[in-house]
Amino acid sequence: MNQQRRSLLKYSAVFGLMASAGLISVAQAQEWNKAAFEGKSLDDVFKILGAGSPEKSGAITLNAPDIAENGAVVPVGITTTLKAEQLAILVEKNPSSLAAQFFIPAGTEPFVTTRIKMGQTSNVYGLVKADGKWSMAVKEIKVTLGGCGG
Amino acid sequence: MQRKLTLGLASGVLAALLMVSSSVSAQKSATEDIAKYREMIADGNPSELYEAAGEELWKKPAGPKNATLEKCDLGLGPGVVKGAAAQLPRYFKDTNKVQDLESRLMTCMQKLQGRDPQEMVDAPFQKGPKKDMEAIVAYVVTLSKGDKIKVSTNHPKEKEMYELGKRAFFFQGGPMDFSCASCHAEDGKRIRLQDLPNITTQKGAALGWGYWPAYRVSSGQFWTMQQRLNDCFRQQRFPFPIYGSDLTMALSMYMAKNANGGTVETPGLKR
Amino acid sequence: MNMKNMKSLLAISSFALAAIAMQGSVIAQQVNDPKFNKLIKDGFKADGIAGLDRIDQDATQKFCSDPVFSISKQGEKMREKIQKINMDSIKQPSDGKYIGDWKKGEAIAQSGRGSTWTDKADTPIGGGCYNCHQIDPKEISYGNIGPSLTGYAKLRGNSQEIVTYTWNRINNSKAYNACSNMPRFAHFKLLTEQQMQDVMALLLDPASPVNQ
Amino acid sequence: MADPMRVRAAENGGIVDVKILMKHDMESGQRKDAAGKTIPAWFISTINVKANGKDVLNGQFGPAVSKDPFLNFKYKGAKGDKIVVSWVDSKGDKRTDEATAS
Repeated sequence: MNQQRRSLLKYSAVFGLMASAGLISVAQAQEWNKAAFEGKSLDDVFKILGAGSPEKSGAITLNAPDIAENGAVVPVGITTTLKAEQLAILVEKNPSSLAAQFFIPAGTEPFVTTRIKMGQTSNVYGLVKADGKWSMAVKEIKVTLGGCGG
Repeated sequence: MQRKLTLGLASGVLAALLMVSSSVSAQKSATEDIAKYREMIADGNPSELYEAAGEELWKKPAGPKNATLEKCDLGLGPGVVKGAAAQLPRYFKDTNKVQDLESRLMTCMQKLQGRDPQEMVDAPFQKGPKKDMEAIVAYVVTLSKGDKIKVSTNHPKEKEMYELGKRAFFFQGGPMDFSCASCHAEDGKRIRLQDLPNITTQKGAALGWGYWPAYRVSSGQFWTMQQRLNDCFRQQRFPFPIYGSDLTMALSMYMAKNANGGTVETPGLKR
Repeated sequence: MNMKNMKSLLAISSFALAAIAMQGSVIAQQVNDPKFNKLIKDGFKADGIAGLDRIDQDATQKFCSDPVFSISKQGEKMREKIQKINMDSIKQPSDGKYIGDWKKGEAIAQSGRGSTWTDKADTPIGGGCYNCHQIDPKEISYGNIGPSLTGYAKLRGNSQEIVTYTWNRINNSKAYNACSNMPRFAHFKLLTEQQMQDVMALLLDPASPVNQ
Repeated sequence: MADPMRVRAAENGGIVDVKILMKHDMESGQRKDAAGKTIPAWFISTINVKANGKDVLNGQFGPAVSKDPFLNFKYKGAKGDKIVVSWVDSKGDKRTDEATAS
């Protein structure tokens, strides 16, 4: 706990300094959601994000391959017809579920693509917060073993 | 009654068809899915990050002579970078040797900047002077992207290197009896799901030679051709191939010459 | 048939014979080339467990490094000789047991690790079987350098003949095909006897997923 | 000093498509070094993108984002927009690069 608190303090100190120097926006400095990124299970992260148990929605598309040739780089994109204000990518079987989250200001499309690491074949969740309510899309991505040395 | 029967028959046939196609297509669809994966990651090749750093290093004075590499002769005359990588390896009169890109860059670093090539040879990949080399290679090969591979064996030394390379390609050794040819001398072969180009053919050689150097997603590193060859030998369970050795020149000559007429697609993006 | 036709026939056949003879003289074993030997010798350095002894070829490796002679008709005698050397090196299991644990066999088949210069002497060496073979149909990431082994015993049965053949193949594939691409697992001590018994089980045990 | 990013922005029909490549190891905290010691996590944690001084995206990464991160998003904008991308990592290192929408 102490350790955690200390590193939390360190974070705020660094961010505070940079925020005051105008290097990053204040919103950003306040919000690296340590607790959410350290959440082990999907439910942990849902709880911390305030997502409860999000419902599946056909309005969300998770753009990802069925098979990843390499778990070190798995392309994942979320796009939705909902008026999204926040997007999150979760990997059920990773040591910590939350991979990344994005805040979408007005004028920005509800569309983000990035690349994530996956330790093994797992369900991947695309979460969308729109009008204060969370919903999601789920897709299984198979991670295959590579050539020669594996 | 009759209608029911037809329907029943039709659905039976359909079910049978589905069963057959699902088992036959299992592997095909895996290959297609991998193709989709590769397509998705092709957009945004991190090689670009190395290329930018390499351009800076090319133009930055360095070494005991505090000189840049801008006068380096890669075969098309001092300072000509565009298209140079597409014609390497080649014979160089000043060194009286057949050289690939990395060997030639070592010559330039020695002659122009006064750096000791042995330091480069000895450095581990991705570290120290090799890190600089890798970035410079990324910069140079990008300036041949889209060109046709055009390697000569007109000079007797080039011809000799090609023949030695061909023999080295089939040289078996190590505790697994592997040679390059064990995996790269037949069409349509794979290790796991990775396609193996048949380097004895023009088409296969172009697929291999034409796409390296590349950013490798499995290691998150930009790999030069020397590192690619090095890791092939590691997987072959051979001893460590010496950086810039004639052995590596010969194998490169064999691959590049076989690939002639293909397109330079470097830097590639690989698993 | 008149004399003229006969003559031309003879001419043709003698020409064909000459052509065969000429070809025969072309296909000979690769000559020893000091330049090539130097290229190889100067091309490598020892690193960790990967010593320079690894480029000292044995008779099998030397023969199979010659892509023309090794598959030629002229090379047939040599091929048979190589196969005999390898066959003679095979030892049947010391405890008389051929079939081990298929689950352990699957793990060995999956692993392609070991015996590189980045490995240590005690790094367990995998069989690397999936690199080249389809085995358990559930594993979609398999290579095709070797034949599919899915349904191995279901297709072939597990008579003593099949069991011995399979044991020999895993031990030293070159006993049957001098220049097979498959490593000689026993000869180079890549797998232990126990590990080979486990891989045998993966292929031959009726309970193995391979035979479902 | 962190290495430069590659930022590309292309306008089409009033939408600017932004593609960003960042140079970062994104150490997961799961890997072990040769001696068997865990390599501590070290990753880009926050990223901010501004167009003409206004936020167009705020992102937060965990250590599960791939090495040399890639990010693609779109916003309503115009050719000539000045795009500024900044990231901060978990050790407080930072980097800012710019691009102009074309």
